[in-house]
Amino acid sequence: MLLELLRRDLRLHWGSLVVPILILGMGLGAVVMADEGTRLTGLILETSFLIPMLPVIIHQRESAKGTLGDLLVLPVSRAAVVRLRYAEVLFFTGGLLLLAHAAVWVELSVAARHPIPMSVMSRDQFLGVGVLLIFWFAYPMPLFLGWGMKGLVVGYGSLITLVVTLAMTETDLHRFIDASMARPVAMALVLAGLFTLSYLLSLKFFSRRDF
Amino acid sequence: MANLLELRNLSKSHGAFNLRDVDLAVPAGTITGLIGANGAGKSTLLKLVLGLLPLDGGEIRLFGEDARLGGARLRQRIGFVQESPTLFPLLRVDELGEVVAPFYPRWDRATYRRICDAFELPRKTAFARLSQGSRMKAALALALSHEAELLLLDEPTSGLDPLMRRDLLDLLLEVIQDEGRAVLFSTHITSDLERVADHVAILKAGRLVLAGAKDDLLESWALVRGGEELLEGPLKDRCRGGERTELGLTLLCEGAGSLASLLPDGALQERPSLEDLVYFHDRGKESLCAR
Amino acid sequence: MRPLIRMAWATSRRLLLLMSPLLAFYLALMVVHQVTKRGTDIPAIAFTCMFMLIIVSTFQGLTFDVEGFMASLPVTRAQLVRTKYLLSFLGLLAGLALTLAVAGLAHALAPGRAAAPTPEELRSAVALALVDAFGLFAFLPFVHAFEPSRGILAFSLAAILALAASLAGWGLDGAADLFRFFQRVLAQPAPALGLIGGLLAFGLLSLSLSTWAYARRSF
Amino acid sequence: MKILLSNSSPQPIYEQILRQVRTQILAGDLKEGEALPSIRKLAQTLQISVITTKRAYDELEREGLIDTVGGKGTFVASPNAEFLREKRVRAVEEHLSKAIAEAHGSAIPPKELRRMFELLLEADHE
Amino acid sequence: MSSPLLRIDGLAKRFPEFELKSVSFGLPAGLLMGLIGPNGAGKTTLLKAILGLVKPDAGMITFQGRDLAREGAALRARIAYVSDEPKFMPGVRLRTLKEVHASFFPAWDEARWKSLMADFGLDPQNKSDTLSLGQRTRFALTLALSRDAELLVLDEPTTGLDPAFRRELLARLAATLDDRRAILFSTHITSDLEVRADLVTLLRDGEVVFSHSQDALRDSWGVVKGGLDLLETDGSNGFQGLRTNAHGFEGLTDDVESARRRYEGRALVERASLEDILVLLGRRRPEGKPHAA
Repeated sequence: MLLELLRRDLRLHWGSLVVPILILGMGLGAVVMADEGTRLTGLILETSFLIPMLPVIIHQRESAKGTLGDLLVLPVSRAAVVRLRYAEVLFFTGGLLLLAHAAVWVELSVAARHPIPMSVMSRDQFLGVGVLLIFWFAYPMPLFLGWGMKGLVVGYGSLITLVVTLAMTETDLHRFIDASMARPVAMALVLAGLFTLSYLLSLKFFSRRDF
Repeated sequence: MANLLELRNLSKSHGAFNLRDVDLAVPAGTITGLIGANGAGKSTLLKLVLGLLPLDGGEIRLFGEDARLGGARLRQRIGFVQESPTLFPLLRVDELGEVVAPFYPRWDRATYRRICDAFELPRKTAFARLSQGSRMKAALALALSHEAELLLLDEPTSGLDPLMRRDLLDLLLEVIQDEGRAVLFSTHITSDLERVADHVAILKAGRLVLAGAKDDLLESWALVRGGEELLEGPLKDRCRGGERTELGLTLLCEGAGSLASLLPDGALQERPSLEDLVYFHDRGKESLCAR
Repeated sequence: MRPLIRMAWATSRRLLLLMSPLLAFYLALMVVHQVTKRGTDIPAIAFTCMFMLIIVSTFQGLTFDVEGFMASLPVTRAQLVRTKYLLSFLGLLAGLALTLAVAGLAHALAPGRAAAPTPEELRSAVALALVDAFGLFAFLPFVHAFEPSRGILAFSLAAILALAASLAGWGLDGAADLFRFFQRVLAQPAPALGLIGGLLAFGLLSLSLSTWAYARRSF
Repeated sequence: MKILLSNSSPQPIYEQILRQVRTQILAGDLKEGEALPSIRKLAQTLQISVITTKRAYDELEREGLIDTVGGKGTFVASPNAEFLREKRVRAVEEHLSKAIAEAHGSAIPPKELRRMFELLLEADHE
Repeated sequence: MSSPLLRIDGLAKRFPEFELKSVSFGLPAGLLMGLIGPNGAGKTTLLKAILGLVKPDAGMITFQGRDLAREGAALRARIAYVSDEPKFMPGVRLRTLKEVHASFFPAWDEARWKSLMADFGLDPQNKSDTLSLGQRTRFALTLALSRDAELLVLDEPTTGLDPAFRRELLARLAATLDDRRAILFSTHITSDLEVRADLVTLLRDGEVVFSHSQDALRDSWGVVKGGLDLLETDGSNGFQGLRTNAHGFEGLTDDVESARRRYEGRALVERASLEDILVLLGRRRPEGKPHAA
């Protein structure tokens, strides 16, 4: 069932995915030209603000155009739709990581004129992506699926104000980040736990909503 | 009785919907019903009168003047309701009245409030959050509150329940209590017209197929039901359309008064409803009544 | 015309309310930024204020299918076009006024840290307003000739072509310098008047073009 | 004035109005000189077309039952009962002679015409 | 009658502006049921509850004996729905919309879809945002009628459709009925139902006023038309609904036989059309008035 729903989203919403993917392409170009060291991290950080928003863009377009009813009238359960959104974010993020590696590998091989071993992301970078996924997708999603546009405004609004206040007050997060990076396995488990919790909350809020 | 509106061989090609040589007069003090299939050009006709669409051919005389010259000024004397009205989605129902009022010298705030209450419209709700029926009622309240002499309503009854339609017909009848005013409204629900319309105009594929006083129209046509023998007799050249079903033949014939003598025995003659007239006219004409 | 102005005000009032927290938040950020960092980027403020206010004044007519209803009111198409131009222009002036207010406020809050806006900065703000006006006069005919969404598409295509042409014509730095060009011209009074006169003429041309096109529109 | 319109009866609306107003005038329920609602007011109350009410009123006026004074409205005419009854009798005779002429036209012998008349009379009574 | 294909028991749903109070009725297979009632009576909410779009506060809906709350997804494979204002993703060709829709229904009948599109005058290459309300409804109908759905739930499918097409549509819908299928058809245009509806359910003020066969309805409900003097002498307690004007009154009764006996010769007593019932019953139940179950 998930496959048909994914195919449906791609066929109906490819239009609204073009713009984000264009931005993704520009991000790739800029990073590839960037200097050696920060290439991969730069790319992931720069575009992964966008990737978690893709499922939100699709779902919001579906409800804005009033076609959410058509989706829910199909022989699919509310749970299937929530699974779709969470699968999509993993699908898009996975796609991004592969694309990033490929871009960097191609650039290096071209520069070195012979194929070189693929440089795989370091553990910290993976965890970095995980943290972003939690903050930028898993936190606002239940609010969005439960209360629609209002929930989204609250979700992203609270995140932005958090980021702005941190930036304005320049609080020092490094100590906290180093501590968590020291215990990667525990952190990975925490991130996975938060992701599942967000899925369960979305399921609960979305199932009881009227359309 | 002067005609408030006269269309003289009106023609317009507007994408898929076009009109060809339409002549129509709306006399003061009457209600005229406009019926026709989807895409027959009803909305196009109303929009032409209002100057929303530029005219290709023919002439429109509004209150005796050429509509093209005094467009804006003449629109002060017209009340218009669009097919599915959008108005200002963000504004509340009472704000809509405030915003439209300055455009009409004879706007009457009390009438607007009275009609909104009669239609049970929530005055504090935004227009976009109203149901389709209530949006139509709000648009009607706006069109009826500046003593418009001519009302042009494009399917005002769609989305309204029978009770609300009866109230709308009451309002229209109240409008023409003043003999100087008239109503032209298009609808798919012919039972409404059957009750109150004085004149009826039937549009098919952009042409005015039938027009005239409703009673005369209904009395001059007849539905004849019978077997295949209907097609042998002299009835054939009176027939303007019909249908063959497993139960037998139904033919729409002209000149109901003098049909009795032409009927083969066992055939039934009935008065058509407006819906029958629209449904059967030109239907299966080639196969059934080819002369 | 007066009823049209009142209608435009009533319809965009709620939109302004919706956008005012965003605008206020942004301006506060600007003032704080200026007081703490001493950098005066008046043009940046000006650009956003004007852009936002122009959007609001034309916004109401573009997004919702309101033009059909407006055309059915007892007003001529010319009046509708004039109202839209007037509102956009008011948006522009309001943006300029807001900019100067922000600069003034910053100076008042911390006279030591944020210097009073120098004539040079004022000139750049006005120059930016003129660039916005130029863009506006080029944009509005598209939105009147075509249905809003198609109009915006057509305008952006035309804008990209114009940019490409100017890039090819004056090279990389020359093209994007309409703003600096205006700044230079505004320096002396005579050319400044000439520029403003030229812009006004362009505005009138744009207005008559829009009026001509809007009369032919079908709703 | 009592008017009850049935939408299931074959008779057209204007005829129902005509018949009901006529019986009320002849029966004296509507007194001489009594004002009747205007054709527009009646159309509004009964929710029907103005042309329908106008047609009924024109017919009533032709039968001398009501008369319309320009500007002031429509009133029950001042008939003497005798003159009215005689007018009604003449109208019935007219219809009968037309039926007889029609019978000649379609070669229906008088005996069969009389039988048809009896049959119609009985049918009307039920 | 066999156990109903669709059964609704004590369905309740409270909204800020109105409420569905314990609605119950059954729809046996092989029949077309008309759902009528004034605006705001809760018809759309009821239909959405059947499709799982609205979650009821109480009550149960069973289809083919299975509980819709639990097996909604599986049962929706056999239920087709057309909403009162069908909306489609703009800028997409109708053919693509069909393909996306069809991929969820193994029993999709492509040939039938093509013939329906031709009959309804729709071109699969058209883009969805160029369609009028009438065309959008027709396209939604082609999707609903082209798969082996056993229950058709149609919410005011005929608004915006002209009289000729409505007549053809009703005939076509009736033709699809067999002993495995049923149709639930909500509309304001009661004349469409007078010809075709086997059963009629009237919903008013969130409650079922009656759910009968149309023949039983036509035999029991009647309209008494009499003079205002009659109203004084006999009073109006026997009537379910009443409307008066300067020239007489129209009283709605759910027992036309006894009304005929009671008013013999003093008033006109006729069968009530569905529109008469709706108009005379009015919008809200007058307080304290018992319902005809």
